[in-house]
Amino acid sequence: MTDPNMTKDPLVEMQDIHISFGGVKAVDGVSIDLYPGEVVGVLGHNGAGKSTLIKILSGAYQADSGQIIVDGKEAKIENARDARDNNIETIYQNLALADNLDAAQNLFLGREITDKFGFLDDAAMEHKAREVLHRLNPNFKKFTSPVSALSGGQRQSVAIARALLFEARVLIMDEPCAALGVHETKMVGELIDQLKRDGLGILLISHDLHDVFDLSDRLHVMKNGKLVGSVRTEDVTHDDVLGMIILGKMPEHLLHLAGPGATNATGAANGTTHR
Amino acid sequence: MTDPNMTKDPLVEMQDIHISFGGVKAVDGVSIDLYPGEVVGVLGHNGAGKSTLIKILSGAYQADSGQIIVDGKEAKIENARDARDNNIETIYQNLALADNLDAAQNLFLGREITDKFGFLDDAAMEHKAREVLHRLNPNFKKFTSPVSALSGGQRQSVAIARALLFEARVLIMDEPCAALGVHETKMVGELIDQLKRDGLGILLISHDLHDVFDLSDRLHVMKNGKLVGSVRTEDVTHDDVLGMIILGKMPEHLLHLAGPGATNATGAANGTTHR
Amino acid sequence: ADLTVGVSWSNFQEERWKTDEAAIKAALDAAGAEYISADAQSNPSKQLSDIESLIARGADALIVLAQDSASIGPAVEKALNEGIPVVGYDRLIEDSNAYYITFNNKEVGRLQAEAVFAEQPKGNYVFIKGAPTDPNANILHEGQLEILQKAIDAGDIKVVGEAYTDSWQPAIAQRNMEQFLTAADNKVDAVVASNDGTAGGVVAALSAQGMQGIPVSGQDGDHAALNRVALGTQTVSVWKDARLLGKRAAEIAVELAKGTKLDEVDGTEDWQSPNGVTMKSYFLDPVAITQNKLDLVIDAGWVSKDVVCQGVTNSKVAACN
Amino acid sequence: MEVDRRLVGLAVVLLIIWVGFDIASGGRFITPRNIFNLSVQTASVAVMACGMVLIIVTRHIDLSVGAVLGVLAMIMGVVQTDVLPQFLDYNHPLTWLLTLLVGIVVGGLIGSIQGMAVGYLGVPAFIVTLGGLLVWRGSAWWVTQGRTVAPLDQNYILLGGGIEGTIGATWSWIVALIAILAIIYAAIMERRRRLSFEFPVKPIWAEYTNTIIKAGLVLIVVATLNAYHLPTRAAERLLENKGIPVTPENLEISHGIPIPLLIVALVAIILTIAVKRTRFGRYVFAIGGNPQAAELAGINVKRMTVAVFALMGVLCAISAAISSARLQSAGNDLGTLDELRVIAAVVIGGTSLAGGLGTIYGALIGALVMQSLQSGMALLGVDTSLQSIVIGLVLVVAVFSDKYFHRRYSDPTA
Amino acid sequence: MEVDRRLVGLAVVLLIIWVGFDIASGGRFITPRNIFNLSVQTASVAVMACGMVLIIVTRHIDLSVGAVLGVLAMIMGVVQTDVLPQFLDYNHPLTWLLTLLVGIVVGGLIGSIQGMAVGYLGVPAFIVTLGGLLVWRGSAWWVTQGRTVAPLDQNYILLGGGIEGTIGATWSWIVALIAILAIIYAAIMERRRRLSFEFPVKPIWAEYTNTIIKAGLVLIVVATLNAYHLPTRAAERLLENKGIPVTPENLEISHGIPIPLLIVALVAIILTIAVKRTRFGRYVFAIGGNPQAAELAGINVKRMTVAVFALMGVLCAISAAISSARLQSAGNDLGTLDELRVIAAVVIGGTSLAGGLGTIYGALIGALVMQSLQSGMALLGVDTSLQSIVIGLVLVVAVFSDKYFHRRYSDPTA
Ligand SMILES: Nc1ncnc2c1ncn2[C@@H]1O[C@H](COP(=O)(O)OP(=O)(O)OP(=O)(O)O)[C@@H](O)[C@H]1O
Ligand SMILES: Nc1ncnc2c1ncn2[C@@H]1O[C@H](COP(=O)(O)OP(=O)(O)OP(=O)(O)O)[C@@H](O)[C@H]1O
Ligand SMILES: O[C@@H]1[C@@H](O)[C@H](O)OC[C@H]1O
Ligand SMILES: [Mg+2]
Ligand SMILES: [Mg+2]
Repeated sequence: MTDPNMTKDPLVEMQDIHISFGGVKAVDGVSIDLYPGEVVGVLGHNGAGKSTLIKILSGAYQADSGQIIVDGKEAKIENARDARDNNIETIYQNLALADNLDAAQNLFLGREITDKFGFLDDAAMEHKAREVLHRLNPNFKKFTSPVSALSGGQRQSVAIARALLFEARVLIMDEPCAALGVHETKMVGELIDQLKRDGLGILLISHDLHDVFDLSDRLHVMKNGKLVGSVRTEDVTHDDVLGMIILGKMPEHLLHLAGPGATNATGAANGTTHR
Repeated sequence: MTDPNMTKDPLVEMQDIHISFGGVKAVDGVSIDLYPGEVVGVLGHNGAGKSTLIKILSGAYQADSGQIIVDGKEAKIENARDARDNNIETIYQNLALADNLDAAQNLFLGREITDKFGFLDDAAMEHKAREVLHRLNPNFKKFTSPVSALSGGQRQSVAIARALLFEARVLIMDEPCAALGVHETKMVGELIDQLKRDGLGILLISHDLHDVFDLSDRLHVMKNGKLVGSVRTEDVTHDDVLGMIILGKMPEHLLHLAGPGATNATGAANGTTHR
Repeated sequence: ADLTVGVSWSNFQEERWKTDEAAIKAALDAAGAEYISADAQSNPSKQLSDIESLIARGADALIVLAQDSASIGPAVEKALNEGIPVVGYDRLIEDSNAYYITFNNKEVGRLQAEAVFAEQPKGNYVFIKGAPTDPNANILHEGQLEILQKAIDAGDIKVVGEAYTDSWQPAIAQRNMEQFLTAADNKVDAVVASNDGTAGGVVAALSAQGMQGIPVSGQDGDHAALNRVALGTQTVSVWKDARLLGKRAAEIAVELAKGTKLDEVDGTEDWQSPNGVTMKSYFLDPVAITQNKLDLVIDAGWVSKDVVCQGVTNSKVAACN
Repeated sequence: MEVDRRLVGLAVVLLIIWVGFDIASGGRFITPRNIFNLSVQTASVAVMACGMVLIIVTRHIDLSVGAVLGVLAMIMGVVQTDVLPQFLDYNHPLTWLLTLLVGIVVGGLIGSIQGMAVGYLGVPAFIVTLGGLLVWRGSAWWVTQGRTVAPLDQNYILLGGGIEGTIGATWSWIVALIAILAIIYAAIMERRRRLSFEFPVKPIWAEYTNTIIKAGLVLIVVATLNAYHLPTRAAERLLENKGIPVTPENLEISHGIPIPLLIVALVAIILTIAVKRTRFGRYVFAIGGNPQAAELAGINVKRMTVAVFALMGVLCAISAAISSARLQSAGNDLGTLDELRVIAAVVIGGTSLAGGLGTIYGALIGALVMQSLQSGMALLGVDTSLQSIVIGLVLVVAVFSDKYFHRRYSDPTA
Repeated sequence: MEVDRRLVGLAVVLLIIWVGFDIASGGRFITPRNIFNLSVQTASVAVMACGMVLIIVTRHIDLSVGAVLGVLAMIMGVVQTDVLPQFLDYNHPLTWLLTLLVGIVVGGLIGSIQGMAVGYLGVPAFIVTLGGLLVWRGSAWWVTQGRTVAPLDQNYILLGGGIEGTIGATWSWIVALIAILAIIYAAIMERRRRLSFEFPVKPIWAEYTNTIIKAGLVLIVVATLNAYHLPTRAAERLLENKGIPVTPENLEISHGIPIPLLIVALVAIILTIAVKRTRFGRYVFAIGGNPQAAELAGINVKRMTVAVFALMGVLCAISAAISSARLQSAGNDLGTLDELRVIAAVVIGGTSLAGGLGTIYGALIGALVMQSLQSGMALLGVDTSLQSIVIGLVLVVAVFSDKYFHRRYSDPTA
């Protein structure tokens, strides 16, 4: 169903990314891509390297080697500001909120609304914050308490709202629903669909296979820092994907796509972009 | 299937618990109970008060009013040591690990193995740690790095292993699988079943209805700090429970159990213990 | 140079010691001896280490300005063990094997009190004492009381304020003075301040009440203080011509290094320390510099006339005409 | 928007101290004269405390402020006595301004260097500024090889609030009027803004009470300072200098607001606005709350760190001017131990050493508490070492009671 | 189990400093005599640094150690000169021991009080110990109203490592032997233990090298200290006192290990074992890593805090004994600014001010680095204010390079 988009140029490509922490290869030659208007799930066992990979894209880490290409041009992303300049917005697995600030202040951090004299317009920000948060979590009332006083899920709502507020073109979501309730999760799902229709590209990391299958157009699966393969969601079953995650092999019927080295990152990734 | 247990005395009862944070009633007159050999799920929207409730049982918070009864006797639980003395062990939503220590050191924190001179026996602890973690996450290899270098799921595995290691009689798990991979989640599920067979009582907080239905014998549902009701898993459907979480009302066919005030905590809880 | 003389200073934060140093250096140069030094930064433990290193650097004689005269014993003993003679400089070192050269500190206190007393024999007095950790502070105060005690006992002088000044800090002296003025409703007639730094703080406090001009004492001949004396806002700065002290100390150190016995040094007198140790000593006399004696410091080349007379309009100040 | 309980708590502490000393000193503490003195004595530490709030809120510390004050005072001393007189006459009306500018620039530089070491090199501020303490104190000595610099420029010393370093009765009333108008204007604007978004507002009587209390405070302070007249001798001299006949009524000259207090007020107002109403302030607090999150939100944490330390350096220059002007001389030991006074003031004022939490006005009151204790004990003639002991104890007790009465419901699992 | 890179880095820094000073001073720095002096000069700060490691690892700080040292030295001074002589003869062999015991008990009490304020009242350690700095320094003055206490007991002053305060050549060799045996024993035991769990072990040659290096170091140090002979006059006096004929060969008397160094070694070994091999140490680090998690793991964080501060107090007593014995007198300003030296030593030694990370041996080397700089510059006759500047800069550079060369891959999102 996303075929119309797939004919466009990719929004972002990460090519042959390597990073290691004191000897341990956390990401080892991974290449992935993302098109406008598609949701791509990133899956893998715990410690597979998913968060590390996307942190390289969001400017939190810098790769030891490899390239990031945004809109066809190589981009240097050395910190969060660079990512932002490339219209990449991230929701981190551990949320990254300033605990002493309230929800509105966190939502607008780094991009405050100011009045004509350049002074902060807190009322305007609070107003807008109420609007956005209401769409995510109608129960949310604690606008003026510091976020340290929020529950796990409430904090996650704030982090998501923050990312939504600014019209990025690439949205990275690392386990956005881990702490969310059933209802809240559903609302986030709806939002993701909405954003996709608006033409954003979304990288979604999640352990919840149901969610991922519902929301994603394609899947990248990682194991031990390497890319196992990239597949279209419609081509695979839950069990296929489980096999990829746990055993690290491509499903039999898709093996022809992956080429000889199934766990060879570049090969696997290239084998599925259908261009 | 847990009927044999239900005839025993409850392991733990929390009665009419109240706590508020500067005016906000986070837990408002909730009563729950837990029998040996049963898993009880605690459900509710984000900010419903689940974590706050169980933190009172684990000694992290102290209730403004209400009683905790362990083995039929009122227990004073003012800190984590008191909880431990009552054989209550907790896995916190935010994990609570000492980031600078390694996995083995975290696992045994507060209950180290010592040799005959009273000195720490690190080798013995590491040995045991490898054993336990292997049961939870066969991929886990980082035994000697500080846990700050672990991935989200790896940290969660450590937190779970820590709780399992010590034979508590009551185990509280606040979103134990939020960060876990599919496979890792399955292994935790198996462990929970095992522990249940060993006669532990387990309080399980989770947003994942599938997991909860698979694992729990009974469910307590909270909304806005109040108990909506307590039901046996076998008596309800997913949709019944969703209704309880989102709308805050008991399913029609169980209304007779809850008595007149459906959201009246004590009434609701009492109505379902089947004694 | 065939001879090396090591000098251990207590601290250079105090303005005067730089002058002492220059004098010692000059005298050593003249004698063809090398000057080496260390500054203990007001820390007795560091001073001990300093002296150890001066010995290691090959000092043939030591001049020691003790931070704490009671704590300097081990350092002196080390030197004497190595056969290195020690000259106690300005502050007492109670060891009969060390030489002692100083301005009489009690005398300084006396001179301060005398100058103030001469102008204001009756009335309300404030004492701004030195650092509670500096033994000199108490010695000075004893000297001051020697002069004033009688008048105090007789009721002519009333003490309306008395305070130590932490680490001799002018800013603290100023605050204490302000509070004494407040407490006494400005009924203060004279201030005995123990050195020029604290006197500066006192004068600043007085001028905020338009009271500059009442008698205030000090010591050290700090340039700013001499200017105040000329301006009439400070009565006296007791001048210990550090250059004489430094020169004489250097000469004695060189002599001792060459093997002269302590009592063979010219001008040596026997002096009983408070604890009954007989010391070979050499005393210099401090000079009270009041407005009419300013020419003494100028003529001695201690300070230039420009500095002393900056802003002076009063033609009665002879030195500035 | 409710009553700030913390502020009330601090004010009560201050009141107790004042009344206590007043009783113990037989009514000498709460007098126009002593209040005037207190305000001048507090000024230097208060100015630095305002900057230290930002430093501590960003989770840093600055142990070098006393030493930086020392070196800046020496530099400004030399600039006005040795350098500028080569180009301008003695006591030229520009001297003080140029001197102050030099001080501010050098102070900003010193602060920036330390800020870069903290921000860009990642050396903990404790270490950088501990090193700074040694470096700048050493440098202060080098400026003149330890010689005290005096006398200072005639206009410069007005910054210290001596006899002529005040703005007199009339101007004081004018300042009061402006302040009150500003208070009313701010209250109205804030209310309008909230109403325009249909947010809840305080009942109108509460707004009135609030505004009246603030305005009243301004009036009381100014009235007190105006009630303190020049001592007769000083007044006489002043009249003579100005050629005005010395009559009893002419002799009744009010001090009014001392210049250092005016400086403190300006610094505090500017910084309060910066903290509450600008990006700069918001980022300072965000960094204090979670430096990583701030960085990920696109805030240039390193640059902000430099800015905060540079600001601290600038404030040290202002403080250096106030203290050396007040002392009418610059000695190399000026500011010794001021770092401790400043930090103590800030922490007593409710700023958390863990970062992310603090107020400018709290720091001001903290500074006033510290100074009141010191001055009060000096007034009573308490022994210096006993003074230390008392201040040490009060410091701990003050922070404890602030903590105790304003404890938050903090999550022990977080 | 691999080579500790950090340790090597520190050792290299120390070596550079030593060799640099040795060249600059024309071979006067690396001599038995100067090494001996250095070891004694470092002792007092080194002992306190060991305790400060634990304080900082638990995320606290102790600014009061210098003042506590001061008051304890005064108390011990009075105990041995005024109190005990009422019951025992002058220079009675028990005097020093009883005095030290009193110091240790009082030190432990002072530490406990501060620890309780931190642990139970929840006042930040910075504030508690800043208050303590004022309180104890004030108290030190009160003990004798500022009078320096001297002379001290004859046996007590041996703790300061004066001429007779050493253990001589023979005993020094015996100590060396014991140390080497212990090193070998520990290596064997550790290897056995790991093998018993089938954990990987180092190759056997690495074990040998390691053990040989450690043992070699012990031998070199002891040989150096034994190579430093008493000055002739002191030796003569000693021989005369003991009635031994004064012959040239009899005059060759070795100093050997000075008692303060022995004390440092003992303290360091005991604390290293406590840190690495006991619950106490594990809990200290756990608290530093995450105090909330430690509390939830059932560790009594409050009690641990008291224990750590009490230990610090005890170590201050030992340091106080060393410094006052070295000066053979106790003055109330003893230990002034020692808090900064101690903290600097600890941080140079790689302990993180953010808590959770630090080593005892690092602190020892840090202390040695600081003291080497000071002594070395004194040896070269560098101007003091320049000395301050250099030390300030080195402090920052040392911490920076430690950070730079040993940076962790820290997660910027955590
Ligand atoms: N320390 C605190 N201070 C103030 N309010 C708090 C604090 N902790 C929790 N709350 C509030 O109490 C309510 C219940 O929070 P709690 O964490 O128990 O929710 P929860 O049911 O665990 O939610 P989640 O599913 O999001 O984890 C929330 O409204 C939360 O904002
Ligand atoms: N800062 C770090 N220092 C050292 N190792 C790290 C660091 N961050 C991650 N690692 C390691 O890199 C590997 C990949 O971690 P990452 O967080 O990317 O995993 P993940 O796929 O996101 O896992 P999860 O599903 O558990 O979140 C893991 O083995 C982890 O231990
Ligand atoms: O000259 C004075 C000196 O004697 C004293 O010890 O310290 C202060 C100085 O002013
Ligand atoms: Mg992850
Ligand atoms: Mg929760």
